[in-house]
Amino acid sequence: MRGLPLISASIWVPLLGALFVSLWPRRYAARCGIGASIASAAAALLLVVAVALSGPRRERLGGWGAPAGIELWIDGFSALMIAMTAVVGGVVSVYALAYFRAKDSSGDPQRQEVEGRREAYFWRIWLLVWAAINGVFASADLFNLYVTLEVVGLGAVSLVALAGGRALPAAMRYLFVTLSGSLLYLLGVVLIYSEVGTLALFQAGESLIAGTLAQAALVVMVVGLALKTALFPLHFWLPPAHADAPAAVSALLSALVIKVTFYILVRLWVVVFPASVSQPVGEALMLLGLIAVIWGSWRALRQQRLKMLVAYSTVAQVGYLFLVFGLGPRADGSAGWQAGAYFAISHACAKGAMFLAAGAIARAVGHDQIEEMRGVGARLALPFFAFGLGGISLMGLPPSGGYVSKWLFITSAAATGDVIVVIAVALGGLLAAAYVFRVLALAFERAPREGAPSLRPIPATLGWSALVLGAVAVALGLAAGAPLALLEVGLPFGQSLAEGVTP
Amino acid sequence: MIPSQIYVIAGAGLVSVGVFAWVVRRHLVRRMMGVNILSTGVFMMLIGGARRVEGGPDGVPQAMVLTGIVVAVSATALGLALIQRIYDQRGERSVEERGPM
Amino acid sequence: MESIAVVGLVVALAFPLLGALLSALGRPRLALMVGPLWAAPALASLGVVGEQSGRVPTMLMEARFGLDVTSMAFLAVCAVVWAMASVYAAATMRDEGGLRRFGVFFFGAMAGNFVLIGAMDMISFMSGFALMSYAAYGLVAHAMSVSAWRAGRVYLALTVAAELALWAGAVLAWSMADTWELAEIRHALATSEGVAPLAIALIFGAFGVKAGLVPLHIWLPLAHPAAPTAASAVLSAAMIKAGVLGWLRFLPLGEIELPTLGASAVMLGALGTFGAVVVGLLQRKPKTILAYSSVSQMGYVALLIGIAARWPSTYPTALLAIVVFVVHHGLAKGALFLSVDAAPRLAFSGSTRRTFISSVMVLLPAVALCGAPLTSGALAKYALKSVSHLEHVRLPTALLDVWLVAGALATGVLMARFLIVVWRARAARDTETLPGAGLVAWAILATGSLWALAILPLAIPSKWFGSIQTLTAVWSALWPLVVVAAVAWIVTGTSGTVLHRGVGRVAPGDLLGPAVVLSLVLLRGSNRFSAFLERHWTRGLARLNDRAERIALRIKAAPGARYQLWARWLSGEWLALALALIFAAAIWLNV
Amino acid sequence: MSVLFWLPLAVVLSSMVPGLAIFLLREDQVVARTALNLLGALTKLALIAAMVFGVYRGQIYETRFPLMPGFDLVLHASALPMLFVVLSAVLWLITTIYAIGYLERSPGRSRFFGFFSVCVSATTGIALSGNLFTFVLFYELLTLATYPLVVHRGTREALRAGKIYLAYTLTGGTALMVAVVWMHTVVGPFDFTEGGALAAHYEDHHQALIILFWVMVASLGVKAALVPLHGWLPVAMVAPAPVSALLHAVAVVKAGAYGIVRLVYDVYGITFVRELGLGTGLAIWASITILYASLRALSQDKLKRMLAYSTVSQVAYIILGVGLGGPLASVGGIVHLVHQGVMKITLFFCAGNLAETLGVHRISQTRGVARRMPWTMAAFTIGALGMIGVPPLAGFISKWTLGTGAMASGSPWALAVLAASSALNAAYFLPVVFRAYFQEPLRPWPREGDAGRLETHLSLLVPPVITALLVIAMGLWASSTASPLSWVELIVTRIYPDPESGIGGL
Repeated sequence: MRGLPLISASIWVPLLGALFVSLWPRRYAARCGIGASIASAAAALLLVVAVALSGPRRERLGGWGAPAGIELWIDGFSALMIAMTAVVGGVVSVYALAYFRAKDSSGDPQRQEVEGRREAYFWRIWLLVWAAINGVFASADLFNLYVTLEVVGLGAVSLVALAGGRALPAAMRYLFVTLSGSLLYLLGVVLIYSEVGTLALFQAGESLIAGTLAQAALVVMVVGLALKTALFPLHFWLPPAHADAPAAVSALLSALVIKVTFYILVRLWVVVFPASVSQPVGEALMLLGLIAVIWGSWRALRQQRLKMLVAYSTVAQVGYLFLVFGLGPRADGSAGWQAGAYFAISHACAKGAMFLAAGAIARAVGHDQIEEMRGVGARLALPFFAFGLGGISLMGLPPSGGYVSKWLFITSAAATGDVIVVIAVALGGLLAAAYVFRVLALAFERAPREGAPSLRPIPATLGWSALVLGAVAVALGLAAGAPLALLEVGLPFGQSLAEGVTP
Repeated sequence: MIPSQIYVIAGAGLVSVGVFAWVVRRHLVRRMMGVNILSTGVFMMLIGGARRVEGGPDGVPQAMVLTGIVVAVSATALGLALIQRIYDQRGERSVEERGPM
Repeated sequence: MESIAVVGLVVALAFPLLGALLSALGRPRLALMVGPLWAAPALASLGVVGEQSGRVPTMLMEARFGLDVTSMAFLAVCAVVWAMASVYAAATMRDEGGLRRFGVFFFGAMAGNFVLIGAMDMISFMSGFALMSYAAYGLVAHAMSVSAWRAGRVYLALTVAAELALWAGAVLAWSMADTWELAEIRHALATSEGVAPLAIALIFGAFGVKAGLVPLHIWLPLAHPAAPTAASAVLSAAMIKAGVLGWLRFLPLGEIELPTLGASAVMLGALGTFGAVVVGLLQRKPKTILAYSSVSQMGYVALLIGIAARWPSTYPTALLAIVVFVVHHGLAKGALFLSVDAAPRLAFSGSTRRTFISSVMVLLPAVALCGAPLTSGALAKYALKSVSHLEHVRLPTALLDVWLVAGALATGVLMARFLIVVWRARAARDTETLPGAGLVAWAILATGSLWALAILPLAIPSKWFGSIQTLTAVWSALWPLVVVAAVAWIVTGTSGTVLHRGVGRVAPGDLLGPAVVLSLVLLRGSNRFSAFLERHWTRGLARLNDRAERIALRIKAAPGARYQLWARWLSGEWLALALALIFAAAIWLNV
Repeated sequence: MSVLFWLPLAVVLSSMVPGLAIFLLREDQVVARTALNLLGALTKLALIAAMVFGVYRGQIYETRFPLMPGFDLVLHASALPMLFVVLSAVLWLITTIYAIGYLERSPGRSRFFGFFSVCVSATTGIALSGNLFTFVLFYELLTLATYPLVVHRGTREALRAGKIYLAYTLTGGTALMVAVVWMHTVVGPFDFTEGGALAAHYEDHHQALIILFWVMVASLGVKAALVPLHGWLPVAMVAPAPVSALLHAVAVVKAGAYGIVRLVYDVYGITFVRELGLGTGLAIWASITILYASLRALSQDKLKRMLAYSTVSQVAYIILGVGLGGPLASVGGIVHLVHQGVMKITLFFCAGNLAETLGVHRISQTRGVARRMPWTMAAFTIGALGMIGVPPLAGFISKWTLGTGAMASGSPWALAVLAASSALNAAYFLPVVFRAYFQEPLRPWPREGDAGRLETHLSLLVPPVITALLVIAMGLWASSTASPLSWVELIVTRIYPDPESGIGGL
């Protein structure tokens, strides 16, 4: 098991898949696409199992050494992230299979041609993005992170643009944000390289000394990555982008893409930057996170469109993610970091389920306005139920992954006597309940006498895949032991790098 | 003022110009050019900041800049295609900001 | 006493519930007609069980049932009265619709009465007492007329108050005695420190309501006229006695000296005997007059209880006197109530022979009540006199003798008033004649005062029979009657103007007027308080909510989406409360 | 992994699995749904019977599997949990039969019965939970499962009631979770233990534990409907009758009260609670609830709202019993948990019958209804008299034990509170009985149900009669071994092991 190049496999398989899909004529794109996604999911899960069984793995691309060549490094944290991508990506692929296929059922050939092209492009770009995401989670090299990050960004922008119409300006704004974010990150890498002389993540971490240069690098990188993760003041681009994209794409964006930049930030915090430099910035990020939770939920409550509501809920949940930078370093042991990591994967499943369900509902009802959806509950039971399951995890109610992460958050905050964080986490849960139940109430409302809105038939797989993701979110609550054990492999958040397995 | 530091300062200047253009200008193509200037500035700083190694100039920054340029070019291509599509569909050259937050 | 006999006793006592079930299933008239059948097992158990008691392990809280001399007498008189009343009801009551409900409540009360007589522990006694009281409400409110409802409401209010007082007293008693056995309870209450006095007061008051003790008697004059004849007969003859039995079972008479209880009982008893008669004279309806006569007779019992409480050594004779009195009053009063309905029916039927029989049947219990010789009344009067003459009773015997004679005279006048009213009322009756069964039932009760005391196994001292042994004794018993007859004849002859003017000025349930006013004031006060509370509390909350809402509206006034209904959550007051709570806790922790 | 491990889990799942299966049924598969429902109920009862028998013989049933590092999901079956489990299982079977009849033709039944079963398994989970972590998990699951039942009718008013219900219970749930986490950080993980798990810790965290006690009591008080937090209960009466019968009279409200009972006995321990004087505070809060709710019930015209307020005051008896401390008062409080459940469910069944058959929702409409529905009104009267505390019914037994407990624990004022509240109960229950039996109906009934031979549908009539008979039986045979009273005595003797503590009198 040790010998097999599993890490590079998890990157190459989706890449080859993308290539394979683009070779075939458009008609077969969907079939090849689903085949490729299943293969890449299998490869990723194989890697995760290998890491779980035999500890962290390291591979050198092309056999070059650390300073020059590109290092791939997988420990518990990245394995968990790759597993998340595999699960959510796989289910969303199944969903996309039915979602794009059903689209071209309407008559005229011209529209069908456009739909066919859109479907083909989706599969190609999505598999490319998948490869890049796995690349980010695997790379232990600062510049390699930049490159893969850039690929993810460009892929995501084009996926958003697939929807056409009002998604184009959103995609444009998203493009600018992605480019400038990556470039700011690159600027940071430049500053670190000029200081340390190496790009390898772990070696840079050892030799980087706390100074003005390190601080400047950190600030620039944090601004760039926060911009790409849509933290509170810099979140203006996310709602239109995530809401106007096709349902499958918005699920991928909210669940996976924003987790990539979060992952990089965590790596920088734990490995690269010394505590003295990162501590004040961490506190600031935590404060922004708290505001994001309140502001995101408040805006979500006031939205008229279902997908906008879910998008703003992402803005709020991102706030939770950034709490980690304040709690992590302070809490003894890795309770804070664990909470953040676990929240990332449970949010991925929950938000994925909600966006898929919202897509199914929007597809059936024909529009996205919440007020006009009264009385459809009885006939769209499955999507609303999936939306509910996702909502439960978002609210942090048992038995869901959200509940476990909320429990971990409050434990770490209580350990350090951080009362404001405890209150914000609790209040965030209640606010989430406010907007989730506002949507769920539609499901229970009886149709008004003068005829409920007419529904278009939708393929069953839409509802069922949303339900599967929701079920995974709930399962994360019931079997929290295994993922948390996986997280401990290779001590990603080890206190001192010494006893961690350094390459 | 050894020559390499001049490049670094010039790079920093280009970066600030790029960011300014991106944030302030409304016309999409102008903003695209702003982002290009920004990337060029970063590369300039990268080269400027490269360490002097006894055997001649250090190779790693060179490789990074090459890759960076490739990435910047593909990003610009995507951006221009998008601008073209927006212009075709909506007839505007700029993307209005919708709502504060 | 092995448990099978005890269980047998319990089943016998609760047997009338079968009657209730039968009438619930739609055959009330049959159930009523067969009344004696339901009472028969209870009467049989008198002979079979005799003076024993035993525990029923699983029932209530280690229930204990059994009979002793007192309860055997009570059971006998109650069984007879209930049986005869049920036969009479079956014979005379027409009202088909309400009969089913009447049957259920009638037999429920009957079962409750029997159970409480046989109960030897607190909880079973209270269960029987509650069953009887609440079922009796059904009898009082049976007529579904406005006056019946009012009488029912007053009865219920006082019954609930009595139940609660009894419950509180029982709990206090239990906390002293730590057991349910009534014997030990009496023993435990026989002290003066701790909560004993309060417990005794509560228990005395609770049973006082049922026994018609003066200030608590106001429901009696209202309930009797409202209830149907058979029901009021039973109410007065059997159910009031439950109060007396309660006193005997719970209060530690004869164990220690209870000066306060004794004094108050004597005073209230005396007030009752005379006050009730005075008010009774001023009433129009015959049943109300009889009700007041019951109150006055119960006054005598209260007197006896008072003496026994004040001087413990007198307890044995006082107990015997009370039992005799209860039996006598039960049968006589039951017959009188039946006669109110039966006499006019019989007399109206024309033939002189029937009028003669009806007049005899009415006169006999009335005369017995006044203490005429050869009747149980005389015996009861002698019992009273002998108790008050016991050596260490330091009451002024002379005053007491005069009091007793005056009481007898007063009762006589009241009975005369009652006879006149019934006689005058006979012409007005247009109802059909009295069916045979009704006549038989009435007759048994009417003659009861003659044979009843003879057969009961009471060890009545021969001295009490003195009234018939010597001529002078006979005369001393007779002269009050003669005087009363003379007075009555004069009054009716000269159409007694003095009497008429007074009639009707005092409404039945004399003290009720002020009591109702007082309770209304209280009720309105509590309503106003709860309304104030409600208005203030909800208005306060509403104001808080509105202010928060206005703030939210102002924020939302900014351009943007239409005001969301759900956003009100954020302005809800409960979130603020939860926050404040946790915040305060946190600050405290960190301080 | 012997049966000792799997049985508690099986009991919880025995209603969850059929529930989830029912979700998948189509609306018209009535037979399948009824079969699943009844099958679930009966298997649950059978499993519980086996467990009761085992517990009685002293066996320890415990399901424990680690959910999070440091926190296990523990289902522990000792005497007190079994009491609540038996109560909820028996009443669930009866309410299912009632609900099948009640929702005869209404839409959304699969959804209803699905969530209904999930609710009961949540309640069983709450009952069997072995530590605070499991308790909070099932506590919040119960909120989630009851919301769809409250809004089942789908009218605008039901949704508003659902919103208010959520506002209260979710806030309570979150506050409870925060408090539990805070306690675990302060004191470290612990399980429910007989004498109280915090006995060792209370010196050094004195202040924190007091604050946490009141935050937890308040958050549990939301579900137990203590006065300022009871607002949701009368509003939630808009739910269909089976919901308000089982959930708002028994499962949900009892979950809160049961939580407080476990908090006082198994977390803090009665000695610690008495020493800090928390018990008296609890008793005072309960007394205020009892009197205030009874006063509010006086002025209600809607039958179910009156019953709701009466539930609020009756549940506070349990907390009064716990607050007074001492073996007798605890027995009174805990046994009232069972007695009140059965009595209140009878009253709600009857209210449901009146609403469903005759369309009678208000007390003013109940004039002369006894003539039209004699058996229902008979059951109602028994329930009402039980509530008032008339001997020999079940209500009297618990009121009696509470009263004597109050005296034994040296707070006679509680006796006055109990007497006053009994008077108030009589004041608002007896007029209904009086109107039904002794007044003629003025107008024809708003809705004339198709009575056929019986006064209403058989499955609507049988449950209230059964529970009414239960009320009588629990009162009349109170001292027999199988009665709730002796069962609770068994429980309390474990909590108060020292014999001199005056439990001998029972």
